[in-house]
Amino acid sequence: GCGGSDDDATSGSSSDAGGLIAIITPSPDNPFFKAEADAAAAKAKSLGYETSVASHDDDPNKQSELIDAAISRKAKAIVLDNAGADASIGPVQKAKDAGIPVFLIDREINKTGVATAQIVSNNAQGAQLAAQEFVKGMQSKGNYVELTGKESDTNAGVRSKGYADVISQYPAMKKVASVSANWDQQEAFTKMETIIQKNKDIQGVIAGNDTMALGAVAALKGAGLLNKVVVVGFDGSPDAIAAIKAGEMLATALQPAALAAENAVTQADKTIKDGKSGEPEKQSIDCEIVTKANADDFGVFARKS
Amino acid sequence: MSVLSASQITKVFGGTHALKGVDFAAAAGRVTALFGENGAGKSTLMKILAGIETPTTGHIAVDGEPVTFGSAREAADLGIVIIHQELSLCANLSVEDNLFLGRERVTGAGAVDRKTERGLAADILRRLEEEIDPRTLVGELRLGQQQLVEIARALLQDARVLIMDEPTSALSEPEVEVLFRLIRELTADGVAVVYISHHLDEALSIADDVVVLRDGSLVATSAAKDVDLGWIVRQMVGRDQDSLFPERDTVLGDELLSVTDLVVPDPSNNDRLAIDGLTVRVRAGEIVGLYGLMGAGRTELLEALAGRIPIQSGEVRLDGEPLGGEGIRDRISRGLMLVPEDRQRDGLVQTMTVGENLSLAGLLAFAKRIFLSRSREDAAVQRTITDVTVKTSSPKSPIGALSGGNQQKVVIGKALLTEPRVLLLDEPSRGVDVGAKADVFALMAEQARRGLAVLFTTSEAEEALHIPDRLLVLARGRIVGEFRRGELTREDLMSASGGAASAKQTGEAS
Amino acid sequence: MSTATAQPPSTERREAAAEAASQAKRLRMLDVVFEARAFIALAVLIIVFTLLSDTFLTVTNVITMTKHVAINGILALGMLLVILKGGIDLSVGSIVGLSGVVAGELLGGVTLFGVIAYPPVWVVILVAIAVGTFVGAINGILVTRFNVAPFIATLGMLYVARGAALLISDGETYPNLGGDEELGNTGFDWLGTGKVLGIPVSIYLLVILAAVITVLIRKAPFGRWLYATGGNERAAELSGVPVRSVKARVYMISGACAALSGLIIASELTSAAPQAGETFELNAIAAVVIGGAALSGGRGNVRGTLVGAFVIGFLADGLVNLGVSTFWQIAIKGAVIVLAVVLDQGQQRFKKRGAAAAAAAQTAPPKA
Amino acid sequence: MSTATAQPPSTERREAAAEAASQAKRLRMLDVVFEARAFIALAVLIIVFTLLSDTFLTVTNVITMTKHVAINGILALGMLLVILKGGIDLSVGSIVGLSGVVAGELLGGVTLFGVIAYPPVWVVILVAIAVGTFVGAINGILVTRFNVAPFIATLGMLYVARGAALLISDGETYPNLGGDEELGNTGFDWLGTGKVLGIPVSIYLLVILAAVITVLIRKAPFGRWLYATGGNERAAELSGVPVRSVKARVYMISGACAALSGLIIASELTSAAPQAGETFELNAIAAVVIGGAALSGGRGNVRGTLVGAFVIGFLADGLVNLGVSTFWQIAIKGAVIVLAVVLDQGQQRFKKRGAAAAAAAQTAPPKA
Ligand SMILES: Nc1ncnc2c1ncn2[C@@H]1O[C@H](COP(=O)(O)OP(=O)(O)OP(=O)(O)O)[C@@H](O)[C@H]1O
Ligand SMILES: Nc1ncnc2c1ncn2[C@@H]1O[C@H](COP(=O)(O)OP(=O)(O)OP(=O)(O)O)[C@@H](O)[C@H]1O
Ligand SMILES: O[C@@H]1[C@H](O)[C@H](O)CO[C@H]1O
Ligand SMILES: [Mg+2]
Ligand SMILES: [Mg+2]
Repeated sequence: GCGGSDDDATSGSSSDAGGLIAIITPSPDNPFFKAEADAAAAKAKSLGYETSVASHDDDPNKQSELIDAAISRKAKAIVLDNAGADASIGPVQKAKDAGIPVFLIDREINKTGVATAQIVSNNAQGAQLAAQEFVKGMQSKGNYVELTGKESDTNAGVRSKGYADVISQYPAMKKVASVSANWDQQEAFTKMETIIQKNKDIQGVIAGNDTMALGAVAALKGAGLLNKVVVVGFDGSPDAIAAIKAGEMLATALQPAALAAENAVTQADKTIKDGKSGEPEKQSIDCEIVTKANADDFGVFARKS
Repeated sequence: MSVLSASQITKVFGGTHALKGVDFAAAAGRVTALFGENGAGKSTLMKILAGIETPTTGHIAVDGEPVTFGSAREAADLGIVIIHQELSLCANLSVEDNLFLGRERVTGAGAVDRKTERGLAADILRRLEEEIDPRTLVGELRLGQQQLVEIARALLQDARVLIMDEPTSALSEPEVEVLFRLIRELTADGVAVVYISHHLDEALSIADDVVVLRDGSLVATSAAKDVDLGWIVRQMVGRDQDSLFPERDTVLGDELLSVTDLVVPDPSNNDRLAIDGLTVRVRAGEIVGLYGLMGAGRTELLEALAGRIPIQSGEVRLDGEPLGGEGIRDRISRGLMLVPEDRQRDGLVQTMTVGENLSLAGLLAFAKRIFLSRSREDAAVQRTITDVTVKTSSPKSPIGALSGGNQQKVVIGKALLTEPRVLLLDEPSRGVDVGAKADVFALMAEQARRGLAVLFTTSEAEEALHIPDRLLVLARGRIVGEFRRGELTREDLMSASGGAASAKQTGEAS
Repeated sequence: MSTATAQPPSTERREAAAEAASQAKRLRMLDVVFEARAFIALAVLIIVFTLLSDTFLTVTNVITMTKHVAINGILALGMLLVILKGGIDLSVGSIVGLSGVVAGELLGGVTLFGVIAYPPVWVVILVAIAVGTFVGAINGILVTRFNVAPFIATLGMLYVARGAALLISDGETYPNLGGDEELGNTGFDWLGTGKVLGIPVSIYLLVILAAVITVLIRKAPFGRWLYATGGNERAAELSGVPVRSVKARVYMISGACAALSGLIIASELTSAAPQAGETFELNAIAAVVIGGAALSGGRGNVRGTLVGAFVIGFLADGLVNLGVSTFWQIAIKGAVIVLAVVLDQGQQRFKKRGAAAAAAAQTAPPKA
Repeated sequence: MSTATAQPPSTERREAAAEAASQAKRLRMLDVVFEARAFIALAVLIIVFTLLSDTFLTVTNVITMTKHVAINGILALGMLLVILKGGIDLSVGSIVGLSGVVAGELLGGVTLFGVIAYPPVWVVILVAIAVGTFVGAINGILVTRFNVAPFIATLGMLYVARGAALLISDGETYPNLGGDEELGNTGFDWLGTGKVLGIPVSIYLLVILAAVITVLIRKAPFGRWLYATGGNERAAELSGVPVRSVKARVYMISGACAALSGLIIASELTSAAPQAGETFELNAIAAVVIGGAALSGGRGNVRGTLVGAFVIGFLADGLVNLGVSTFWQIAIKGAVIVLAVVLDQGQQRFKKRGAAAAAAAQTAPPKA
């Protein structure tokens, strides 16, 4: 064959005894991913690993190249919040073929048996909680708008479906518009402003994540509608929690992002040392609903300890 | 005494010694004419005097005081103004914008004072007897008018020294007369004028003093009244003007090109006809000249024949076969090729070598299936370089390294390499020095001798009188006179071209 | 229109000139119609959307859409100057992100000698704009001193400025830019959310900027220099136009405009993301070109650019209003850009004919 | 080198010429050093990364990095042709996405008269490349027939092609492009994941394409026509160069290259996302320009472009390998682009001096 000799892999190329864990996430402009990456890196360091943190910016090709780089560097494990449920299968397989276990967090891929673990929030359960809170806030009636996430992310669909499952039980609730804002704050802002022009008579906005919810809040505020409209998001980002405390948002479903990331690293450590993680591939962690009543109990994507 | 003087000026561009220790002076109230071949260093010397280039060594003095110019601006502030050889106008701006560009008249509020500017612009154009609305875009003016705007701009600057580098290359004879009258007015006011032109007779007629440069060195100075054209040419080229117009015997063959009732719309203005019912025949071995004033339609005629601009009606036959909608390419392959008027713009690819330029039009002749045969190409290029006497160290030299005359020979060589039967040349001697001119005419004669039909245009009466076997005078897109060599005089020529044009004009308007 | 005639022309000449002049006039009138091309495109858009949606042509919706237009419009005005001089500025989108980040950083307090100081909002705004201007200045230096092609210089700065924004913010979004009463740095949100007489502040900013730039390029010598530099740089230089400084300045102005745009976005969202403004440069360029400017320089104006920005903005919002899918929006936008420019080519060809007729009207016939 | 002199030169002339010629030679040698500038940049990168990381210069890593380079390299080769003719192609990134989508759609089966047919992989590949070529052809038509500036024409197509990709796929990613044994359409993944002699197929594709394009532009008349068109379109036209067809063809080739790149990506990922290839055009342009080509046309070559692609690719991968943050990567990339071009400017100026010296060597002194 070609390339470095195999014993390289055991001796390790870095000075760190534990070797390298590569952490790859979407862009940290969404604090959710930042929290994930930080938590994973901190945990890995505490376990004696060297880490590399990189962002694929939701570009599958870049993700593929980052995984190649991790393979080249003979990483011991990869912790990945992926760039697309279908587009990530190949690259994850590639890592697996190179003998590197991959631990997916936050987002699933559409295939099992490739990644060692897929640790995701229980999006369906979280969506149910959020939708229930939303319905309550709207007093089971009125017009609302839904902002959905990136199509390539299964979470977007799961959450949207979870919302619909709950809300459809209330015939007095009417969805007047539904657009994708690609998880993006500014896009949500602009689109919400335009939608408001068309539908002045709205009482609620439910968004697939908090960055979009915050974009909607800014637009509603500008239109002077914020006091009449309830906004619900998903993620439990610190900014959203601040907005909840300020009465600008009603609720958000908090994903324990830090926990998922830490679990991923712990299982990676175990896999590196024992050859298996001892956990099933698909794991889900329940979400928690954050409202004004309990907002003080939460920190950065986690319940305060 | 001299307002502006320069001593021991040297200028080196990379490895080129453009000027080698030249002394020069311009006296108040006098016209100093500067002569020299292409590349002799005339423009370079003037650019140094006008602060555009800095001399490598040497000194400049104004009113006897030594000066150094940091920029053209500083020279202009001392009253040294230059009209550039190349037009330097902004086609996208109006005449008045151009006239005051860089020296705006401003109001107290700092805004451009359009009213004042427009008034001044109208005044200066009136003095030049050119009735142009100052708001017209310069790009909409014909070349001669643009050159007048360039002159007007210099006149607006209250120059003490006015340098004119080829100011008349695009002007008609009457326009030159107006300009000369203005120059006389300026010198009467004490302005020093430096005048450069390849129209030697014209320059000599306005000159008080004569200075000749050759290959970057000063070779002669004299009072204009003491010298004649022959002397100037001898000083310029270092030999007699013997073979500029070679003697030759014409052997006429078959009719190769026949143009009947050709009508060509002006491509820049479809409502005007550039060529208006023109009939011409050229036979093998024959050289036919086209003479006319600027805008007579010569360029359009040749471009239409070459396939660059569309014709409206009429018939063109090449070797008896009619030409229809063929493009430039097909016409070249059928043996018709144009050497364009503006070699920088239309003739040469500056990013390519001498050899690549030469073989460009005839490239397919060297293609074996889809590949080029380098050896055949190189051989043909080498042969052409020798045939047209291009002076170059190697076919691989960048084309920009050649002098203007040699570049022109490359453009002609490129055409010859396609083995044409009919050769069209638009102003082949424009901007080319005396020596290269002689070479170009010799080439044309040689091609005719080999049985080509040659059709060329010229704006120079001397050439029109001596080169062609037959001369056609064009005005407003029509032939207004036809003469055999030796049949006509300079005066005939002038009255044929100008007179016919104005007669035509009158006829149309009434 | 007065014609400056020196001597009374002869009768025939006058007649011929008059005839040609009248023809030129006819053509010039048609030309005005064509000049209104971008306007027509805009009008068509408005009519179509109004027919299809009864919430399109309402006062509030128009105000909202105009507010959206303002962001791209301000970028486009800076871009116009760069394009007029024959350049291009690909870095504006990144400057949008960078200026927001700078504002976010400053509003969060600056630590000086161990003490955290909270600069007032006007200082924050000035510094952010200064940073944008500075990036523009680097573009200018690269173009004028190092002779780097504008496309490449500003492409490089597209990455450098974006990298800087990400590094300063560590990739994170600055939240809560509303400021704090106690720290005396409130008011930043006014820029993006404030209203005067019911009209958002950013619309005023657009209008003011458009007016300033119009005056700058039509009344001040700078404007003439700019058009000259774009039309024929060499000629401008030989005429004593300070070409380098003109070029450098347009990049600086463009950078400043981009920074202002970035501030408005950050203020609107009361948060600043380092990724803000990605690909905005394309919209700005498209607005300028739809507005009739030539990428080769020397041709274009403020009015056209504004109309171009409105075309792009109203198109996007109108399609959202109609509920047209994002995908169609993208494709339609591309088609509109190309179409607008194809129309413009038609106009230019037309203009030439008019111009030629005009030239004929004033050409003195050969004096025999 | 033989000198074609009409008349035998005199002794003094010969001496002067010899002196000047030797100077020109010295300058030309230095010139070669400079010509290697992009190579030097690449060498410096490789040395630095090798010193800093012991996993950089391993055979497998170099192969992996080269595989990454292939994607941008293939785009860049198409872009080179467009830039040589003095144009630019902003639509390539969108074509990357579109060709993947087309492949995904076809591999999923085409319904003809109610029957689902599964075209074999080679048909899929040909159709996808044909679609890329078709988009290029539209670019070409816009540029040659409608006189739209290349920047704008291809900007429009950037949106149109992206919109098309999104519409065809409905925004979704095509999964499982591996095909199905039963349907006889397996093998698509070979393009991106297959290896021959341990080397990925895409690297062979890059090498073959580079060879074909080198031959095309150096041996075939087309190449000479291309350089001539880029150097001076008017002169080329008057010399009988089929300028329009040359121009149209380069856009088509560029479109085809982009489609090939898109196929490789889709094959590598065995899935095709309509968003694939966003902003790839910038990397391709950067590679060509770092490789010494002039955006104004007529100057550039395949070797330089390849080196440019390697500089960009190795830089990105090397920084990732070192664990440098994405943010620094972005900023450094911008700096490298600018730096490479600033160096190139230096080289050009130098070259000019060389040319002037060469000219001096051959300038005939007055014939006394
Ligand atoms: N900027 C430059 N760089 C290099 N060489 C130059 C430059 N300008 C002029 N030269 C060279 O200097 C020499 C003198 O050129 P110059 O333009 O002064 O000649 P000229 O007498 O004005 O010729 P012409 O009659 O053609 O206008 C020529 O060999 C020319 O190639
Ligand atoms: N009376 C006129 N009115 C408007 N435009 C004119 C007029 N006469 C000539 N022109 C323009 O001037 C340009 C030069 O004319 P043309 O090429 O026909 O003349 P020419 O005889 O070849 O002269 P030259 O080549 O010396 O300029 C053309 O573009 C033509 O459109
Ligand atoms: O779950 C995450 C978060 O909700 C984020 O806000 C967007 O991407 C999703 O995958
Ligand atoms: Mg000169
Ligand atoms: Mg002519």
